[in-house]
Amino acid sequence: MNILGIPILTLVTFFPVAGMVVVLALPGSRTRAIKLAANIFTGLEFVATVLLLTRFDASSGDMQFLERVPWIKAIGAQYLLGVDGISLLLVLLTSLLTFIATLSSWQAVQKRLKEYYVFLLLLETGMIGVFLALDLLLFYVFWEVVLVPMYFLIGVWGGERKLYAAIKFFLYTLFGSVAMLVGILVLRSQHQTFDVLAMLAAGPVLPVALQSWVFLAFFLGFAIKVPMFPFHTWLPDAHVEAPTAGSVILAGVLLKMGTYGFLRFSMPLLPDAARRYAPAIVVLALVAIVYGALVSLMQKDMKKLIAYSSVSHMGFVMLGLFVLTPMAAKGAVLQMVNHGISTGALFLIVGIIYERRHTRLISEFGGLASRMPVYAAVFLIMTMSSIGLPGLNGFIGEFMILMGTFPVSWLWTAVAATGIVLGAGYMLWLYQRVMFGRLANPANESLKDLTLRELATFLPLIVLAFWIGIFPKPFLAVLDKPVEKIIRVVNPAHFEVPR
Amino acid sequence: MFALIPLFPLLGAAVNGIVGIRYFSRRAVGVTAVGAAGLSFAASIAAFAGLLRSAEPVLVKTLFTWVPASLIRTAGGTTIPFALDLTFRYDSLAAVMTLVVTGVGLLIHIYSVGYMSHDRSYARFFAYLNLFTFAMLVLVLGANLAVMFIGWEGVGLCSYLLIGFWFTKDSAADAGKKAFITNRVGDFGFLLGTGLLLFALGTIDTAGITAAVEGGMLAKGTATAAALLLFLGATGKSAQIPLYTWLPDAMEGPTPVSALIHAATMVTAGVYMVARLHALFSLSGTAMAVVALTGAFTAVYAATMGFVQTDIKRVLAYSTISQIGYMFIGLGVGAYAAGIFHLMTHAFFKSLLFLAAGSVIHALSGEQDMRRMGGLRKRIPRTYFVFLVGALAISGLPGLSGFFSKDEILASAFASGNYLVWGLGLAGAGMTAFYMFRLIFLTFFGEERFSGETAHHLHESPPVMLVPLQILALLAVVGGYVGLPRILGGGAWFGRFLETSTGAHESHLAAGTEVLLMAVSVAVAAVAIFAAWTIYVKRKGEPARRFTERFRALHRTVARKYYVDEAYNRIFVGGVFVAARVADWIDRRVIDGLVDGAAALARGASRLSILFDEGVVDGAVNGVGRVHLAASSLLRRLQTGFVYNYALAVVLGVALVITLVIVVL
Amino acid sequence: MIPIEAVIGFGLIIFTIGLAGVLVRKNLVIMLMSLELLLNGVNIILAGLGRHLNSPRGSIFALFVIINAVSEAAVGFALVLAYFRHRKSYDTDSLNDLKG
Amino acid sequence: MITLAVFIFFAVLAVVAALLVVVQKNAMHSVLYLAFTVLATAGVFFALQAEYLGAIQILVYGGGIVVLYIFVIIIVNLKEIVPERRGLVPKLFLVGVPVLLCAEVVTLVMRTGFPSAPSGPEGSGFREMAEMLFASYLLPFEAASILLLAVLIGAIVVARRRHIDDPD
Amino acid sequence: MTSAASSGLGHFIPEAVLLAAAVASMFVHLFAKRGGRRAAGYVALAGIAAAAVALALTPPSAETFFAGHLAADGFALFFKAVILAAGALAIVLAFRFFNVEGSEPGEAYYLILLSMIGMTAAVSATDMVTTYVTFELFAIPSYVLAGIFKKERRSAEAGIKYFFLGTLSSAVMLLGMAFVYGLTGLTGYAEAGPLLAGGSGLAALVAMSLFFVGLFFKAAFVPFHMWAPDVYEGAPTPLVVFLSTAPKAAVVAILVRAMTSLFGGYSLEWSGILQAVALATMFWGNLAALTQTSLKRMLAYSAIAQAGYLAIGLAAWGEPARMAVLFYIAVYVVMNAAAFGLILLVGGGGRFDESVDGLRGLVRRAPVAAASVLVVLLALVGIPPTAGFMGKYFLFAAAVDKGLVLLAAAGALNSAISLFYYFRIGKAMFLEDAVPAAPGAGPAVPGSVSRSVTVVLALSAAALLLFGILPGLLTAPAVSAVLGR
Repeated sequence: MNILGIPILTLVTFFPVAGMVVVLALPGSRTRAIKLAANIFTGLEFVATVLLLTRFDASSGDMQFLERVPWIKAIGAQYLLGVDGISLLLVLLTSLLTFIATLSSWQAVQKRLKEYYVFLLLLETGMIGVFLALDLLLFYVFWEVVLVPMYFLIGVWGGERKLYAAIKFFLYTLFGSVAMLVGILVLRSQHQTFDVLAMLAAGPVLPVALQSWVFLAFFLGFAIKVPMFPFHTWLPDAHVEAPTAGSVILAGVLLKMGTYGFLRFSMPLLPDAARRYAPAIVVLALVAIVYGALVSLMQKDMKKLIAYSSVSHMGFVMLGLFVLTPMAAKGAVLQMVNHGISTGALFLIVGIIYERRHTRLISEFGGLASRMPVYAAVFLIMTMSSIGLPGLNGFIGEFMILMGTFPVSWLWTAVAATGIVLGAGYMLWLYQRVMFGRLANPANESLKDLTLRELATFLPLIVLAFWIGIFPKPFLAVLDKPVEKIIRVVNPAHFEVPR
Repeated sequence: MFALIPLFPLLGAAVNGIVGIRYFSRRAVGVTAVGAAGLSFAASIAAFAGLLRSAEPVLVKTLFTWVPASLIRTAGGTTIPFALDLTFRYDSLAAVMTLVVTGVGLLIHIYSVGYMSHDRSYARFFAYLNLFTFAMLVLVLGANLAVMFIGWEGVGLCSYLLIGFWFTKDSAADAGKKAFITNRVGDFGFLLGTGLLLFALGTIDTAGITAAVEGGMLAKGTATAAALLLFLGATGKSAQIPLYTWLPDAMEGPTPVSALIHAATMVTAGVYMVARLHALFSLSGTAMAVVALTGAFTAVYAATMGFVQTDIKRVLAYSTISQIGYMFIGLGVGAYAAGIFHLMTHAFFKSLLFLAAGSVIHALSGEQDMRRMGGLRKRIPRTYFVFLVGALAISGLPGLSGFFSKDEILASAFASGNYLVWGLGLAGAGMTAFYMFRLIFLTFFGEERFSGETAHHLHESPPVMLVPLQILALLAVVGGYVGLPRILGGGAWFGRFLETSTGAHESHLAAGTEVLLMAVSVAVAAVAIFAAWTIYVKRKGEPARRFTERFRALHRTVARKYYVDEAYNRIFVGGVFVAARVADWIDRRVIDGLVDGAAALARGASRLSILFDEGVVDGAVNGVGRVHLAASSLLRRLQTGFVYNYALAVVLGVALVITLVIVVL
Repeated sequence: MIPIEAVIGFGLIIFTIGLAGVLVRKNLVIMLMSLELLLNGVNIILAGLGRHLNSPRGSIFALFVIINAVSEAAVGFALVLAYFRHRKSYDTDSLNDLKG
Repeated sequence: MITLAVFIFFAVLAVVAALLVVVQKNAMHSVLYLAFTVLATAGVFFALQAEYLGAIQILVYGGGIVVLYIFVIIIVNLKEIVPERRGLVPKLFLVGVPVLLCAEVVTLVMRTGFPSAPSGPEGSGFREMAEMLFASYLLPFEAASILLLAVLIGAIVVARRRHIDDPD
Repeated sequence: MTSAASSGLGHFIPEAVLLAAAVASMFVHLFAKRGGRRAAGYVALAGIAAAAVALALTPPSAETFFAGHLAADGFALFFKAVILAAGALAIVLAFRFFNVEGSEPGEAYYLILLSMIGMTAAVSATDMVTTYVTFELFAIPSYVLAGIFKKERRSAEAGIKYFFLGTLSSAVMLLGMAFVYGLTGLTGYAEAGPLLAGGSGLAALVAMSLFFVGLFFKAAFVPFHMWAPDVYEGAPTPLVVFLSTAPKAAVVAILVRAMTSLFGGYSLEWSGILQAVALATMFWGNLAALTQTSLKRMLAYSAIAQAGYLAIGLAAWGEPARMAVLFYIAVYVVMNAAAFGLILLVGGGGRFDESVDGLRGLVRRAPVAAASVLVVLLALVGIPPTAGFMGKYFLFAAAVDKGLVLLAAAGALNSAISLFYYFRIGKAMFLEDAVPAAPGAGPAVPGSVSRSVTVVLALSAAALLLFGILPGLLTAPAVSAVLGR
């Protein structure tokens, strides 16, 4: 099943580790070489993930490029990797955002470079592994591997309260993941395997009551990661303190791990429980949409604002997943990608002025548009992408989610749609306060516009934002079968032909 | 062919926005932008000609599949695949709209070359303007609600950008944001309406909706709900009650923008949308009544505010709101063609008025307050002339375009039997004539109230601005003849042309009644103009001043726009902020507090267990009688490393284990 | 014939006295002696059970316990002595250097 | 009957002596009572017909351990009387806990009682014991010898004033 | 009988080698002039290595030897390997420690060996008398080891505490053994077990409780743990490495043997006890560790908590659980040895410089050691891809398979709690900058991190990673040890 007999997925997963080894081998004094090596490796990794596309069969809903090696015989754990449309998109997003994050760190990171890139590369392996693993234990291993480098990225290269934020992030998410671990254990003891594919083939053998417990355990793990209201408070702290690249990856990829988990594991493996709890989760998602938007309005720190907007946006994704209709679910997956693009870009945008001014307080800025027109344009595009302007990526996802939700409940749709109004509110207000008005603060007088390197980091994101907005077909095409397959398991009633 | 129409402005916007902004000379920018608009207009004409020749009343062009098919479950209980194509549809309605948009747009582009010639961000302006044209064209050509929504939001974005074009001015930036967010509130309705239609019919293609509705597939209640939701979107975009407040503020933008976006095209998008979905609206009497009444009330209500404005552009802004109200009256009584007819004529004379006002402002070095104008008739006679033409057209002087379109609407309203609407419309007509002529008299008549400095620079606008004005003036005069009613010897060609897209609308009025109605409205307008002349020319505004003295509270209320802005700010913006503050508080204090509380709890438990380990047994033993000791020394006593209390713990543990085994298990 | 219950009861009483001694006393030497009492109590029980079951294993077990008691006494004394050199006291109240 | 009487005599003697061991203020006095206890216990062993055990008890305990105690106390001159300040209530508590534990064990164990000979009679005489010790229990015997080696080393290490080759 | 003993001797060459090494070490210590102490250490280390080789060459046997007193099954062999590893790690770390302390009690080396003989025999013991004697054989030297720095008051105090409480608890265990003997008339596990199960009820349960309490004490299960923080804090650090690991391994082996053969008929009851003990131990240990200021005390509590996870595996009877226990005990030894070893990194490695602050900025001074410690910490918390995770995972999985989901959940929760205090160390090493040397700081110059400590840490980290990524390397022998019996 591999391309030319090469275990391509293993290669894709562990290539960053090779980069990590190379960076480790370089002497710490050769900063340029370290930077270059890290950039080359993340760049090549992106190319490698794109190469996956060449042999990927978009018309199939099955897992592809399966790699299956026995791992721990004693408990039947396997090294099982596979990719379908959902994973593919997220892997591509991961490798792209990591590359961009690496690129954006060229100047932003000055101290302890070697460690920085080591952690960044390790992080990439963890994230890609999460999206590719089809063995629950293996999945868990990758899931946890992500925590440590992120902890250090926040803790070493973060802002003033980095220590607090780092440990809060670590503890909070660890609490979730150990709950998930218990869920995995129960699943395994029922199925006698970790193999997700085998579990799916076996069908829901768990009684509904047990499913509910496992679901709740998984829920804790995934919901904290998403983060769903009311488990979200680690996010603003982590985001605010993390370095730019950390925020980009955190928002762009890490949050998706949670929603991915719901879609890949909670829903198909525990369909009855998922159905049972779907309304409750939807309600939480709706609360998150409105609540996240409201709290965003009150933020004085740009990063914090965007962090809370993530809560709102991820609420949209959760809504899309748990109304259990194929359209909304597809929209949700696309929205994961969209959020990665637009929020990732927004964090980069904040990072750029933070790098120049060492503050992120909104009140410190104003009128930047006249000094930094290109920056203003990029910021505007990403703002519009974030608030779902048609023609840009955000719209497609939100539209599909709303349209997919309507048949289930008009009220949910209506509440979610208020999020769109509020979203425009806080984002435009942010944009106005930072970019518009008179250039009152003399510190901003000498601000430089984007350099070419900085522009280059944005370019792929802008292209993607337009591409997905205008011609999302290739993205949705790979999603179609796998998402529908999952929704069919969870919500067969949706597909029933009456009588 | 017609798919090319939006292409040119898009290219123009891209070229100017990406390359031109840095590398083009002013001339190159202008040529690019005007060229794009011109090519688009030419394409519109060609397409129009093609449509006239074509046997097919509707041309469809699918570019590509936008959102591939997903299964959705519809109200009928069936699960069907639903895909969204990026499709354009060209029919008579679209033809009219494209002609208006590109035609007026072209003129305004030309005008702007002159008007904006001194602005720093010349290329940016034209990029936005072209982008706007593109978005508007997508809106009118879009074959389904989603594609329409691209345009719908696109024009909103451009409006936002153009209102806030001079973004260093806080008021401009605020106005842009207000426009966008108010529109978003409307979008909320639009999206929900779209969702409802999709759920109910399984399609959001406009033709599909029309077909399904006419096929009786839609329950009346659903139709009402969908129509009202969509109409909420229309009120946002078209600045009707209750979402009109953004439009007067939008006058912060450059005047050509006001003319193109906030008079001629974008604000009529709501009208266009309702006309496009006429079948849906027609199905629901309630929705129709709401549309008509909203229009009628807006027409009068906005007109009252026109009475007291002193800013020349704001008068025109309220006038626009009022006139769009007229269009909705037409739509609401089923006379869709009449509504669109008025849309077209309004585009001519209102953009004329705005541009002329721009010319005035231009001449007075940016002065917009009518209290510092006056007597300009002689100073800038050409501008005065075209302005007068526009004012007469809007006031409904027989023979000018406004007369035909407005009368058709009023006649239809009368015919529909909704006399309240008709009455309001008639009142509005009179008020329109009054405030328009108040504007004219204040601006062009009487003594010169501007400063000498301004007078020194006073000059007539250059030809690049005047020529478009004159063309528009011509259109404002003759534009009505395409819809010349039968009673006046015309064939109502316009209505028949639109029948293919908006359906037939037969007036049941007797010829005599119709003539009588015309006469009444002309008379009302004439009286109003006369009144204005009396008050502002003959008596030099004295009665107005006295009226103001007498009814100070009333005047202030109207002048302050009935405090609606304040109320909205209090209730909605304030409400949201209160909610936001509460949410923020909850977030910091309650939710994060719980997290920190859990941590504190763990720490407390930790201290407790250490305390126990290090001698709470001893404490229990020795504690009696030692309570009087200070807490710290007690703590010291407790933290002993004695052997015996550990030994005691062991013994207790043994007892515990045995008890556990015997009793519990 | 000696009833087994009596022997076990007796052994347990000695055991308990030893236990109480370890708990109550603060004198390290006396605590050491109490430990000896503990082991003595168990030995009594073992011997009694050996007699009761007519089996030599009880005595054998008890023999090993005595060997152990000797070992403990020796090491215990050594530790007490070492400690005494620091404290010049075998009072457990002074044994509180190791605390939180 | 006589053995029972002998048993009771020695048992009472042992309990009283044991109690006195625990309650003495002076460690030296305790040692003397400990000697009493040990000897009384030996008497009990004799009554239980565990003559070998009784002999060992007298030799090892009486001749070894008790003498060791006396020697140590004299050698290091530990005649200090430790003042044991402890209130009555804590004392009662500290005594009560082991007593209650003992009571619990007694009641529970006695409820089932001990079966007479679950594994079959093997004989409990000196001869059987010696045979079994060297046949079956050779290994723990060897282990005990290593234990004594360890104790020897350990006691020397700790009790000696300084390490063999410490400079000071 | 003698023939049985001689034929069985072939299976116990490791013990013999250890004994020989102990004697050799002692003679080297006594008769070599200068450097004799260190030489004794090397001899001891060589002896352990030789014993390890002998162990590797010893085939498991299903028989028991010495009249049914010792087993030489895979189970015992596994534990012996673990104990050898613990001893070796302790001795290597001791080199460094004694250097810094400027005092080297050479007796420690052969006392460790003697204690190890007791342990290796105890894990094989299948008879109560043997268990008792070997138990004392490893316990008594350990009291001495705790107090071996007799000039240091804290060490002496630790020794005496350990002695009194250990003796007390072993007496309790002995009482339990006496009752078992009374109920069966026998002392061998395999023979007595069936008789015990034959309806003796309450008395057997009391006997079992008393028996286990002695073992719980040695394993420092809550509520028998109180000695542990004091003793670990007072005892010399490298010896704590030994005292906190090897005895626990031995005790677990004894427990497993007793539970499966002697008290096999009471699995419900002992599972109940161990569930309670596991819960109490995990929560108590972790919570108490949370706010400790002394690094050593914190790690002591952490060692207690780690033992709590083991109790989960013991509570979940059955072969997967036993496999999990074996896996975890091996991992536990490595983790804890490294954890206490990291104390030697504090400042210059001085004994009582024990606050976490001493580790600040370590990554700058000693990146390899810091990275290794990070891996160890992750393993202690139970984060993949370390063996610590796999070990916990197996334990929890075994519990879940037996329906003890809540117990597993509590374990998982605890591993999350433990993150907080473990990562105080990680934080100090990686996120904080070194504090400028305080006046009156230890003699060691910051920047000199002992190579031997680094080697031990790096090896531990490598092992933890290896067994975390490829746990099959360790599960295979563990499985065969469990099933091969």
